[in-house]
Amino acid sequence: MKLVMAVIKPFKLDEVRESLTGLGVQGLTISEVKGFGRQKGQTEIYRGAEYSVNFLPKVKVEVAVSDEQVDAVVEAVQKAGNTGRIGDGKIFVMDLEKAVRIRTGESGEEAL
Amino acid sequence: MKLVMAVIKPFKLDEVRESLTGLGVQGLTISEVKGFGRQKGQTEIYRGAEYSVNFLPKVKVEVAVSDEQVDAVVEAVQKAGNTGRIGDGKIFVMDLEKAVRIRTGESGEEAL
Amino acid sequence: MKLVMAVIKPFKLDEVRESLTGLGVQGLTISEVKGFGRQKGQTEIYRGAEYSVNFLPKVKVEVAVSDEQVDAVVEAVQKAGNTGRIGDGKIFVMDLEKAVRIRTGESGEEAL
Amino acid sequence: MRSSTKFTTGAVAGLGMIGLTSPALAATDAETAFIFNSLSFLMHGFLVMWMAAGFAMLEAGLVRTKNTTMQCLKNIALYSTAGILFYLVGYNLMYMDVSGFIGSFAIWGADDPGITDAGFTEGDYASGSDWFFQMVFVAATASIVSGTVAERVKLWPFLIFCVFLTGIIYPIQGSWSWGGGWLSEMGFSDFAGSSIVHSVGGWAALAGAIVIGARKGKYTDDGKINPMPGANMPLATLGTFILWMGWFGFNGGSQLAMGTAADVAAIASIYINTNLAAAGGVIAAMILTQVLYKKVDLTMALNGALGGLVSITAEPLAPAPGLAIIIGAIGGVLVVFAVPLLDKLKIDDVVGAISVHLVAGVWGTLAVVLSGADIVAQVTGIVAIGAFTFIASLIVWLVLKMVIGVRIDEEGEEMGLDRAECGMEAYPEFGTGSQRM
Amino acid sequence: MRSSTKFTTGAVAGLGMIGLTSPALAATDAETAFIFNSLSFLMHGFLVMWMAAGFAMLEAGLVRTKNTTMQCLKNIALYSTAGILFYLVGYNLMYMDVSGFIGSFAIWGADDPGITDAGFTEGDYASGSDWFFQMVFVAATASIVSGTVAERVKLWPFLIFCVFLTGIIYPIQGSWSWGGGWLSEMGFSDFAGSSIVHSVGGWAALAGAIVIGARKGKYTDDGKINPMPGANMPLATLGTFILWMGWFGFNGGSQLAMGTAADVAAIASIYINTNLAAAGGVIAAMILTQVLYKKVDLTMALNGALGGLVSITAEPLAPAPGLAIIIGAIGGVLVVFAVPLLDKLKIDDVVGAISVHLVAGVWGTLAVVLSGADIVAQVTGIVAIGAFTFIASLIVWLVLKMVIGVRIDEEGEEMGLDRAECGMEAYPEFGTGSQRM
Amino acid sequence: MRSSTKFTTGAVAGLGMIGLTSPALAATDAETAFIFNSLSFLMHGFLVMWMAAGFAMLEAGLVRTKNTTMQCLKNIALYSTAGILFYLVGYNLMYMDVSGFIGSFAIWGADDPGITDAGFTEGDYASGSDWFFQMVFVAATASIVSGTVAERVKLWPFLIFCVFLTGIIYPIQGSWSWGGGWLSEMGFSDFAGSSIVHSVGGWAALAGAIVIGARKGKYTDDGKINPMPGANMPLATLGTFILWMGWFGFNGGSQLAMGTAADVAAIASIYINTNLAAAGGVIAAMILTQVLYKKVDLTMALNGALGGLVSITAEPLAPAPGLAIIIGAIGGVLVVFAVPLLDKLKIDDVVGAISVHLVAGVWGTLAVVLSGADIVAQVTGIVAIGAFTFIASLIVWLVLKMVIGVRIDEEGEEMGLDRAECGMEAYPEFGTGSQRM
Ligand SMILES: Nc1ncnc2c1ncn2[C@@H]1O[C@H](COP(=O)(O)OP(=O)(O)O)[C@@H](O)[C@H]1O
Ligand SMILES: Nc1ncnc2c1ncn2[C@@H]1O[C@H](COP(=O)(O)OP(=O)(O)O)[C@@H](O)[C@H]1O
Ligand SMILES: Nc1ncnc2c1ncn2[C@@H]1O[C@H](COP(=O)(O)OP(=O)(O)O)[C@@H](O)[C@H]1O
Repeated sequence: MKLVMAVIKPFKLDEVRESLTGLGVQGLTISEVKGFGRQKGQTEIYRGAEYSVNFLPKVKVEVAVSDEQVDAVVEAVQKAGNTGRIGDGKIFVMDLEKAVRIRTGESGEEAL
Repeated sequence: MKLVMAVIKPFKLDEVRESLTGLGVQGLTISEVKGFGRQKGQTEIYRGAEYSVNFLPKVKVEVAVSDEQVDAVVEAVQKAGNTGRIGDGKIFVMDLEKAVRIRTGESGEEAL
Repeated sequence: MKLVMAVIKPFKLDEVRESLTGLGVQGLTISEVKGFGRQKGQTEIYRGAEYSVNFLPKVKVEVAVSDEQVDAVVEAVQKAGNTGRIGDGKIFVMDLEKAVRIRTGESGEEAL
Repeated sequence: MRSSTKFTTGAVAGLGMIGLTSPALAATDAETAFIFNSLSFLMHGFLVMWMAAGFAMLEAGLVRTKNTTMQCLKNIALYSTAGILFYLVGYNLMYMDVSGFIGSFAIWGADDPGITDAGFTEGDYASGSDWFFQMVFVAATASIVSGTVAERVKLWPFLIFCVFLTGIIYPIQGSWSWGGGWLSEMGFSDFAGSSIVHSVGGWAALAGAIVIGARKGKYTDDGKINPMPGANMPLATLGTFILWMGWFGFNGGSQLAMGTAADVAAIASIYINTNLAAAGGVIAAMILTQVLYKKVDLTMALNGALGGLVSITAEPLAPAPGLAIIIGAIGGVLVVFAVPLLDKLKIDDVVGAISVHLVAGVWGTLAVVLSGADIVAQVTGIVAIGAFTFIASLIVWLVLKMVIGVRIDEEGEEMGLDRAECGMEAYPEFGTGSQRM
Repeated sequence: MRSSTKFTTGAVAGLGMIGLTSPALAATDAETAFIFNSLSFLMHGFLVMWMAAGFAMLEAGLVRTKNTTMQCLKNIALYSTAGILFYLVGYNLMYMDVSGFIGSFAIWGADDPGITDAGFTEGDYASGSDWFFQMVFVAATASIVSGTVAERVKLWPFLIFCVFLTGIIYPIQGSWSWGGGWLSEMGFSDFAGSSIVHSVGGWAALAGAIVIGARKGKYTDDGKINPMPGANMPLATLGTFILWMGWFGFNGGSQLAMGTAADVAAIASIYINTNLAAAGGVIAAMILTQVLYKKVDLTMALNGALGGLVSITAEPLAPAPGLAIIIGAIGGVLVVFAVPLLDKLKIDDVVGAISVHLVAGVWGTLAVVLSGADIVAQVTGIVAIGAFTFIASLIVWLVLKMVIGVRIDEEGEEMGLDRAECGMEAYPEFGTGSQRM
Repeated sequence: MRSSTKFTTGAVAGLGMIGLTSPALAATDAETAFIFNSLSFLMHGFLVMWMAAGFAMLEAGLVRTKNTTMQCLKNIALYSTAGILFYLVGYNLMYMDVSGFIGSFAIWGADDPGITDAGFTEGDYASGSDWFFQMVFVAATASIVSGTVAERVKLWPFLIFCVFLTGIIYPIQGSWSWGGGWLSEMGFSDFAGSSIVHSVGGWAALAGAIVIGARKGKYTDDGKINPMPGANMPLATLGTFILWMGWFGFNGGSQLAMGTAADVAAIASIYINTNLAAAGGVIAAMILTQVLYKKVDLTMALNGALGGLVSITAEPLAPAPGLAIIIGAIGGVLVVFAVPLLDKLKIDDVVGAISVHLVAGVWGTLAVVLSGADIVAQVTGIVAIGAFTFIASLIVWLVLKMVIGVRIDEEGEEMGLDRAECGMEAYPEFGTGSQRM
């Protein structure tokens, strides 16, 4: 199994989720993150003083998938998350040694 | 070493933490996440219009453990996090190549 | 490639980011987490009743780097994040199988 | 000042006032009455001014965080604009030399010939106190609009609309009734402005909502409504309580006098009815949402209070308290039904202002018939005021749309008006704010 | 109206008023006095009405986010309920034909025989102005209860309790003193209601807290107290400032007249004492928490202000300002000690309402002895009012518990009343809100 | 009471009052005038008291979350302190037996010889009503300071400073003008306190900011300014609306009388000018920030409102409404320029209080020249009040710094005053609060 971790633009979340469920993915976990990268934040002015926001809001999507699914999942996220503009984010894939469903204790791919 | 990452129901956090410290785990890191899965959110009504909440609040627990401890830790989390009802969450185990304690620079299992 | 995940003290974030960009790191992702460990929270009093805060605010920094860079990155984080006082946090290194830039679809080290 | 309204709707009190000056033994003298009357305008005026804060908090609580700074800004800006415009144009257009359909174009100036260096000779109230009281009313009208068109209208076009609304549209229709024009001659009765203030705000808001369109994503193509919950419920609650408090000024001050026992007794009755109508609106909205949705919707309870208040505003004096409760409760019920109805029509009213101020405003104006008003006059007034305000507003909105655009671009709407137009987050350390870490 | 209270506790002013009408040369005429008296009720009445917002904000700030929508809803609902019930039953039960222990069952109606079409003939104040002023008092009583039982009581049972409290319990005990009944004849003196309003709210809250039980997890089996910090301190601060402002109305209006120089001078003294007692409560609570806990607890400072205010309420006129500071400071000290004491007794009072309103209310009623009241009468009043209110409240709570249940189920308490009963989050984009991403 | 101010700046109204008592036919009698005058103090006094809440909310909204509890605490504590100190020392130092440069040391006591058991004989107003009105002014001065030195000053040293400011510094300089001392004899005119209240607060704040130093990280060594955005914009907006409302009391009550038609007409003019000056300040600040920064800065619009209000405070009666708009607009413009200028000087003023109260206060005092005041007297007053207040404040701050320290240690500043000194988070479930999970 693999753990796919994608950092995407927040407003792309619904599209990414839908494209994943379209592939039969049953679950995923998201969290709020901030990203620093090539995309730079707007310069803002507060009471006459300029400042720039270094970290931009992003959403992290984590989804555990079977080895067969992983390529399709990566592709789906890459497509759904794409706007073509800088700051679209990254997809990272890591090896997942074990997965357990807390409710039942099942492990392996059944747990996903 | 392994990194155990568990997604659990928020109100189970205290029990999970206690069962881990019971095993001698010295530290762990948690974060707020939202989960999408088999468990569906309540349908709410706001000013006469229905809507459903797709993502439910969960807590992610990350704990780095030695190879010997990992099975006990997974079991402890599975037991403490279990309510038997849908949405109890998952436990994922990944390989951890290196761990460093920032304060001392120690690495390996002493760093945990 | 490797994924370096560091849990640091929040007020050290700017220093850590700067030391990483100093190494040529182009991007990173951070998130708000809470840590439980050797460092204990202050005991507070609310309306005459004591309570202790178990989980302390930390920041998690995740940065994907090439295999050559990883040691320098770990060292940089360890140095920049260090105050010498308990609770400085940890650095964890995991193997990263794949990285994709969503905007372009590039993968591997170019994607970072 | 609203002379003719007084004679039309405050007949009993008005007669009382005339009668009361004769019995010399116990009567208030003329200067004392002058002070009382002016004090009523001032005290009730600062209560109505306070409603500007109420609208600001209500709306700041019912928009999403990314548009909250802007909503605060619009509210303080519109209140400022309304005052300046009413001074420059509005007051005299509404009250000076009203020919039937319109007053005169002139800057307002205080005029108290009865106060000379030798002392007080005659007069009913300080002219400035009346101006102050009337001014805070027009601001309320503009506040209503800002709630409906929130989260997508651009700042400056909105303020330009307010210039026309508070300087031209409101005063012209106001001249017909409170200014002594044709509607007042016909017998149209609207004590404190269910129609003249509230439904006017509602009509202007409706025109705006139509021209500007719904927020992106509010209505999906398959007919689904996508709620966008307000970000701060205690703020919305605070706003409602402020409005409730201010309404004692709104309705109580509209007695336009406090210089006789009969007047102050009338104000007392007005306070009671105002309070009980709001209470009726709250309880009705709560029971109804419990029955309809199995949960009690706080925002509907708040809107219910306001619906009750708007309903009683056209005649807060004559009804017995029991009737006031019923009039207010019906107002609350109407609001609960109107909100989803507007959604069905894809009219996107962020805070429910059209339901509260237009729908309950029409109901309140009709309810004066229960206290003896002429139904034909009431309907004529509702229709005439509505048609004029809606069409005039539509024209202003459309011209603004063509000339400078009224709506923020998609990207700006997505990131929120706060960052797009103000460069300032309302809550930078909360939620997804930029200053959290 | 509170006629007998006036004679009992406002003796100096009362005599003054009678005396003052004689010297013809400079005296206010009867109609002017009528207007001033009515105006006092109205102006001070809207200030007391504003306290409803103060309680709402204080409580909304001191509960956790998951129960905040509900707390707002309860507060606007109870204020509405109180008004309607006081109209339907309460006022006449308290003030009309009080036989000693109870008034009569009847709907209230305005009665101003002295105002006729021919003008004003006689009268002290508009009867409606008095009703309005009394009505806002009863709402305060119910607000007190809502704070204590927050975060676990179900909405509708709570409101039903308020129906009994504001329609029956409060008026009956009120008839004994302000209504001219047996306590007033005995010489019991409670100027603006330390006992009659505040401790009554506190007793009803105490009965509720006992019947409903503590919040889940508040007290652990090993005797530990588990604080559940309030979610929004600025809101709690705002609520306290609102209450402080409203208290000028609460105590000032309780002079019940403003038609003579002596009356207005008395109101001025009352304002000063009210303000300084609150100030004393704040400073005392701050110093005490600094000494006891090495940190200054804002919520205790806020409670200290309220403790000071409640303490001075039974006699805000007679004490010199210096004494008022001391009375208030003692009130603040009592609150700081009472809060942890109640926790030790496992009585879970979310906002400290019992400490503030009951404990400081009893102290305030006793402190009237310093201004010459009879200690036996005071103690009798405290005990009688307390026993009656506590027992009656206990019965109502217990019957409600048996018949429909008063407490949300465990799951609902865990997820919060906002989602369980309102289906609406207070801050959907903050904290763990559902609308953040 | 501010007798000499009255004669100096309220000349027209003052003469009117004297003249008006003669024509017997329609004039208010002496007791009625007494009541009206006292009522004006009381009613306007509770509005000014309400400004304490305004400052609290404004400041709570403009600091960061980690210092919000402390900011709330400081505000309620300083208001309490000001009242007690003004009672113990301040009032008599300012108003009793002023020798030219100082009054007398004594505890204040009410003194109404004209009210006897036989009734009213003579008097202008209840002495307590005047005390109450003056007391709420001194609290405003202290509130100004708390905003500037927020986020780093320790609680108790700050409160000790407030003791000196409200008990000694403010009263002494106040005795020179309102107390009838040398400045008033010179013809210095400051109707409601642009200098006497607002710039005094501003000077004391400036001294504090210099002695305490900027917040850590605010100014970097390379000359960069690092904004620290306020955490809660709706709260800051609410605070501004509260202050705006309260200002009707601040300026209106400073007419010091309401017992004649001329007085109440003057109060009406004051309300109008106060309102329009604020409106002018808002609009000017909005347009200016749009032009300068391409975005409209809400906090500048709010500061603009306050700048307009401060500007008109020295003479809110004489100018025509149009001039009031302009005076206020200039105030708003000055604020927008002063804020970044102070930052350039590395004077760290968290909420912009120096720009609003000192800069616009000086401008407002000068603007009285437009209404006929003597420029030499105005400049003398500005300089004398400024020099005395700044030096005296500097001394107090420096002594405090040496003896007990005024600034929180670095670690405490980093973690925030709320946890360091109060042990209590303002929003424990929001942002990075400890109670979120
Ligand atoms: N090396 C990295 N490690 C972890 N996260 C990264 C890394 N580089 C970029 N990111 C994340 O991806 C986001 C987008 O990256 P950015 O360089 O701005 O644009 P792009 O993805 O278009 O190249 C960043 O905001 C950050 O959250
Ligand atoms: N494939 C997955 N990858 C990552 N997280 C998952 C995955 N499936 C489920 N989760 C997480 O686990 C939570 C519980 O899953 P769910 O399917 O609702 O119930 P259960 O764990 O009982 O099967 C989800 O809310 C989500 O956070
Ligand atoms: N085994 C672990 N797994 C994951 N996170 C850990 C672990 N141990 C510690 N941490 C994180 O590191 C932080 C610091 O650890 P702590 O034991 O307090 O101090 P130190 O790093 O100085 O030993 C903790 O707050 C927690 O977030």
